[in-house]
Amino acid sequence: MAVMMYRQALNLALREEMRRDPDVFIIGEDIAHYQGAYRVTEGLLQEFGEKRVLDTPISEEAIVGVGNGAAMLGLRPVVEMMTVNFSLLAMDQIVNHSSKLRYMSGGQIKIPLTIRAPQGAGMQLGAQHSQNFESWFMHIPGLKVVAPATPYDAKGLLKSAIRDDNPVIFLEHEMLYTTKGEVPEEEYTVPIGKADIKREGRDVTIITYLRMTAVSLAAAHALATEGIEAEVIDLRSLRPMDTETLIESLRKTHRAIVVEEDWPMCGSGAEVITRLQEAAFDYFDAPITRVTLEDVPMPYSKNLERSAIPNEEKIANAVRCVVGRECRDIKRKMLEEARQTREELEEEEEEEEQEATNVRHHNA
Amino acid sequence: MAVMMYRQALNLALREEMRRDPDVFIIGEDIAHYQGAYRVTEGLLQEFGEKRVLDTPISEEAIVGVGNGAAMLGLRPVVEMMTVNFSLLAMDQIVNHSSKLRYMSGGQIKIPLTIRAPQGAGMQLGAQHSQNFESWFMHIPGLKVVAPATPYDAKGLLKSAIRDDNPVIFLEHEMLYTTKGEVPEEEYTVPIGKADIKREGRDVTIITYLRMTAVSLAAAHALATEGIEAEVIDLRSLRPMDTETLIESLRKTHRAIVVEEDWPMCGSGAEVITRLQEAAFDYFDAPITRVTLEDVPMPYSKNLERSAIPNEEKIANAVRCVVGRECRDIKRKMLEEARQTREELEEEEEEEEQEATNVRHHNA
Amino acid sequence: MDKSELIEMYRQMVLIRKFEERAGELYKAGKIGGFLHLYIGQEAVAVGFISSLKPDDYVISAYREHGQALTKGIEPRRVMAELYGKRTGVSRGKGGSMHMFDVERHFMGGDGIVGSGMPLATGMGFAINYRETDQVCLCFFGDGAVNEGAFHESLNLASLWNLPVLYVCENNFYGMGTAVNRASSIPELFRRAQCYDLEVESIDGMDLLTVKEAAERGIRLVRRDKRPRFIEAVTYRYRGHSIADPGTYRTKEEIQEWEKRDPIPQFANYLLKEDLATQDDLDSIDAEITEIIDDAVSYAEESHEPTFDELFENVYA
Amino acid sequence: MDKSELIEMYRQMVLIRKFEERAGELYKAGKIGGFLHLYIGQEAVAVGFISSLKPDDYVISAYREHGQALTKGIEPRRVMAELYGKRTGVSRGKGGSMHMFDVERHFMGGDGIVGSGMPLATGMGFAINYRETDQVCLCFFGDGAVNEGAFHESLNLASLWNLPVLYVCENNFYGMGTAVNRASSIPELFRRAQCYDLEVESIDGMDLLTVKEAAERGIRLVRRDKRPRFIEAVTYRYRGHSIADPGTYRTKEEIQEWEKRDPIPQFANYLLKEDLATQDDLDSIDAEITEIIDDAVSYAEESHEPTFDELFENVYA
Ligand SMILES: Cc1ncc(C[n+]2csc(CCOP(=O)(O)OP(=O)(O)O)c2C)c(N)n1
Ligand SMILES: Cc1ncc(C[n+]2csc(CCOP(=O)(O)OP(=O)(O)O)c2C)c(N)n1
Ligand SMILES: [Mg+2]
Ligand SMILES: [Mg+2]
Repeated sequence: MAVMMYRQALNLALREEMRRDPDVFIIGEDIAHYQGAYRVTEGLLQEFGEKRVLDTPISEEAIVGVGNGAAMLGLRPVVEMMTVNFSLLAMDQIVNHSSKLRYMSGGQIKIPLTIRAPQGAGMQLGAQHSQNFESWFMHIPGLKVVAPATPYDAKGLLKSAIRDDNPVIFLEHEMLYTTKGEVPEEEYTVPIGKADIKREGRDVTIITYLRMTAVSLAAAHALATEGIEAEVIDLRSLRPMDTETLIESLRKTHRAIVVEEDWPMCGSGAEVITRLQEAAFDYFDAPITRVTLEDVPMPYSKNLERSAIPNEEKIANAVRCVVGRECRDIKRKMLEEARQTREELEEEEEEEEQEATNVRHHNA
Repeated sequence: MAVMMYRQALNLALREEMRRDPDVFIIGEDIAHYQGAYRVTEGLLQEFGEKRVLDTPISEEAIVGVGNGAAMLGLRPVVEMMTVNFSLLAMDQIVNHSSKLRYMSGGQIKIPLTIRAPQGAGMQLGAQHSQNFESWFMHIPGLKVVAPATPYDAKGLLKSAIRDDNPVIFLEHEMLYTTKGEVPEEEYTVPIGKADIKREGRDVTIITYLRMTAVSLAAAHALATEGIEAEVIDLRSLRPMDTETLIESLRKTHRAIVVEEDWPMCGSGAEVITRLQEAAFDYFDAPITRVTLEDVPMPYSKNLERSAIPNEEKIANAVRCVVGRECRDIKRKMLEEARQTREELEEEEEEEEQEATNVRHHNA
Repeated sequence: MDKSELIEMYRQMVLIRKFEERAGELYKAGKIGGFLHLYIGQEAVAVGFISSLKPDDYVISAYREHGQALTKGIEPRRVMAELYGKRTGVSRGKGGSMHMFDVERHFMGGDGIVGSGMPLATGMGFAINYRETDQVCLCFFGDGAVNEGAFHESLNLASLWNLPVLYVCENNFYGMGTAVNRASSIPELFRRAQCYDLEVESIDGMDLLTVKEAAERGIRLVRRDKRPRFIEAVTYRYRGHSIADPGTYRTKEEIQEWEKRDPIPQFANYLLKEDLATQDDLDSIDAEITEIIDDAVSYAEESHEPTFDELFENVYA
Repeated sequence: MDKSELIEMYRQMVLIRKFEERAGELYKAGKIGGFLHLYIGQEAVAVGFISSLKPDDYVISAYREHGQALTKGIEPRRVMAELYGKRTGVSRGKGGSMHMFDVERHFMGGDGIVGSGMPLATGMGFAINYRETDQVCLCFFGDGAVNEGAFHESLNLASLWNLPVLYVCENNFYGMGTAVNRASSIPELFRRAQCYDLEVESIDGMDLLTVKEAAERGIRLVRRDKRPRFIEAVTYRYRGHSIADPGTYRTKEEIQEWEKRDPIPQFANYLLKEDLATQDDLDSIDAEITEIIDDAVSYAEESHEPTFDELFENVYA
């Protein structure tokens, strides 16, 4: 086992698959000479040359279109969207083409395309650069969607995605790139469609993925000190979703919450809860609640951003609620405090304004 | 009361709002001289002239961009996406701009923009022209999403949308345009955010919207003959969603299904179910199930398309299941029959192939 | 060009014309669903270009693609069966009029999204270079597509990366009901392709011999130079945008003017004048084509629709 | 132009330069988060153009917009407070470096999406015509944006509809680490705008007087003709794309060459040579600006961050 960063594991997966299959190539913005905005493609140009590692103009629609067109002729493109936020410019290619060309052609065409896209919040990048779109991609038949939480899964899933004969949306989290984990020296892959129990527990199930996996594990750790043993399931693959593993767990714990970094409405959490209440209705004793991003565009300000994203405390608190322990309405409390401070601030500001005008009059 | 078609009600709403407010204008592809692909904008060019009713090039991103830019300066654009499928080309403008400009500017900017988009399936238009994207738009804070089922609601909601100071995604259904209903002569609006109980019932709640409202009402009618009184709630407004009205109903019926024409994963149904199981967990006695579009791209073939979309029978059957009446696994049955037929067909085809070759040999 | 080639091209144009006329009737008779965009009037473009390709060259088009599909060699039977939504259709009944695919024949489909075939063609050009073959990709699209961002991004990338793609804009003067001069800041569309450092030209798309000559040259140069080129073929559609089209945006007179330049009679006269064919030859071609169409229709009629289980097939590989 | 105007423009350039230098330091000191794209080297473009506008003309830019925001008249205090994410910031701490807005001053924002400001500017041009005022909209974007579909769709529409928008492409030769000639099929970017039937020109963006002259003329003509124009301002950014930039894609020598043409010393020399200012005048401007920046920083430092309840405000009107 070697310990490496998430981005290094991704880099290694790309290298291995490119060595293994000459039909694999990579295109994207600043992935070659610049070595990738998040350095995931570092050194690939040097190893594989300009034929297989290409910088593109800033033309997202054409970039994915080239991926589709090349895949139609049997190549295995790996397309990088510098961040998922820019994939909004390529949605026609992804949804009207990648996901449907096979079906519309009656099975004649294959699209062995991998679209890598960093997403997520936490670096004060503001509303346009802090989004998550897993629920959008999950909604579309014909696409597969994966979202690894650890270097191990990142490497194994990326290799599976590249070998898959279908379009795979490969979501990475910008805050995970430098996180470390163990990665075997020897060749391995992680199958698409299998969830992974990252922590066993008997009292409650926390269902999550991507960056929220680590945050949930931290919460579970804290809860253990209160005698609550939480099972943490990392979905890893969002479409197809491994519902069986979730049901299994619920059969044991009878209680669950879902943690997602994305907005709530029509999100991945809603899908998980809907499947469970339909398939495991009799197993659970309390409603399954979701801990999500606040339902607002992401603000720039550090304190606001931090308070919008799910954290250890919110998760632990949500678990306490579903297992019937004492739990608080954190948000209400924060709002009360905030309104307090706000009033004071606005008074101050008025006074200053007043003084300013007085001075002006005096000078006049 | 006058009886008119859905598209006429929309046309009237546009006329009235354009007469009422000179800042309202309409742009889109073929809306002026061609009178609109679905004739919703018929006659508007003639009444309001080229300044306020403009045909655009086929440039969806720029069309919505012009709407945003004009809205930033205080105008009230009504943008038509010829169909929602093409809005995939404008997602950056809608999601990165329409929904966020106000927030990112700290409240300085208003985007009083209405984006009208016909959607839905049923006319054999194939995979790229039969989609629904309400769940995508519902996912985005900063947007409002409405989807009227009747001429009355279409007119009242469109007027509210145009007067609203926020970006409103106004979803219409291509199969509803020629359906008729009563519309008052006098001025009225339908508030955004209020669901409408289209049929009262005590035994079960059917939650739906858009074209599925009429289909659900038909199913409810059929169920009544079996002594099942279904309440049919038309959400009308998807974001914000009128959860209270749903909870009220569930408190009475204790059972519910959701009917949506869209794909299941992370769909509107998942959101409804998630809200209800959290807010009304103790009120319901059976899992809330969803009747949705099959999870596949839409095929062209008439019989396949028809069998992919929710219909009266599927809805009635789903209701029977949740109220504990005898219900069947319609899909399993259809699949068995199909496999049967398929085998026979493939045998025939082989025989023909065989004959053909025999003939060739004989001629040789 | 030898005589048989010329006759074959005539045959192809007649095949398209009669196929489309019949499809139009069958649509009105309720045998065909969805949208139906007929190619009537534009036959010389598909035939002139596609007849100049090698069999393993690629073609991609938009939703008005029956003509190109037939010319690339797909059996009329399987195109008609697709329009009928039958499982014997070229896309097994799943695509319909806008989505004809025949991968074996390197016909990479229709596409229902205006302009979106261009990035796909660009990607195919990329794959051709990657594989180091000497194929070319022929990409058809309409005048309306010129105003989509996809046009811009594709031409820039194809030129920047030296991709062997021939972009053919069929300027039939209307995008649905919108005249080209009401949609394009420059109505001469070849000029819209002049800011990507690639060769552009505009040709009379109603005269088969003109098209043929430009196509041969264009395809040869794309293949030789591994550089994209852009050709605007000025043509006209006689029928509505689709069957639903009210047609109020243009005058009868305008259509009649263009009918005087109908590519089929025009080419027939040439063949007769040059003694390349007799009226009998042409009549027998017409008769033969009519039989082919009749056969295609009965094949489609008799074929079975897809079975319910096929609904769930081909979503994933 | 009278002396005071020239001095004021010098002042503006120095303000931007010093503001950006300080911002860079504060970012490294962890006072500023997110991305920080500095405008250092490009000052003459913002100052030359924006100083030629009337106060009620509109400006929209991208994410490298501090210079334009300051030149449009936003107080350095409120720009700095925004970088600090404080509630006294011009966007109340919700926008940050890439999203400065001051609607009162008709500064319609930065934008974090490459090219996407262009459709917005086009819409503002539409609104100006709709309202029948004689305003113009000035739209800044980079060389990288030229390859986005938004560029193409916007220029076509603006030309077709005669919109009063001046599109200013700041060609600083790189989009992040990608040189313009590796991204654009034609590296002379004004030529990329030549297929929309509008006036284009390319100017030296490092020489304030050249910029000023082109700006005055361009803005006057857009206002008069109610027609869009396109100006490529050839410039250079001395700092990395953002603070994170490794900068391996260009040489020190290249940067040094461009530093010889630094717009600020260049213009200072002109002022001195022409006896429009003494070295003392310039020094006192420097000193005055330094005070303004110091004041802006302490204002930002002392300001309060947004309160939690503000998280939920401004989502809807
Ligand atoms: C992106 C997109 N926008 C709008 C449409 C609706 N639409 C279908 S065909 C068409 C006109 C296209 O005209 P043109 O490109 O000239 O092709 P033609 O129909 O003349 O062959 C439009 C607007 C579409 N299919 N795709
Ligand atoms: C649509 C989109 N794609 C990619 C990015 C990531 N990105 C941010 S800046 C940039 C380079 C833009 O270069 P240019 O337009 O020349 O502006 P400059 O940075 O030189 O001012 C890129 C690729 C983005 N913000 N938006
Ligand atoms: Mg056309
Ligand atoms: Mg640049």
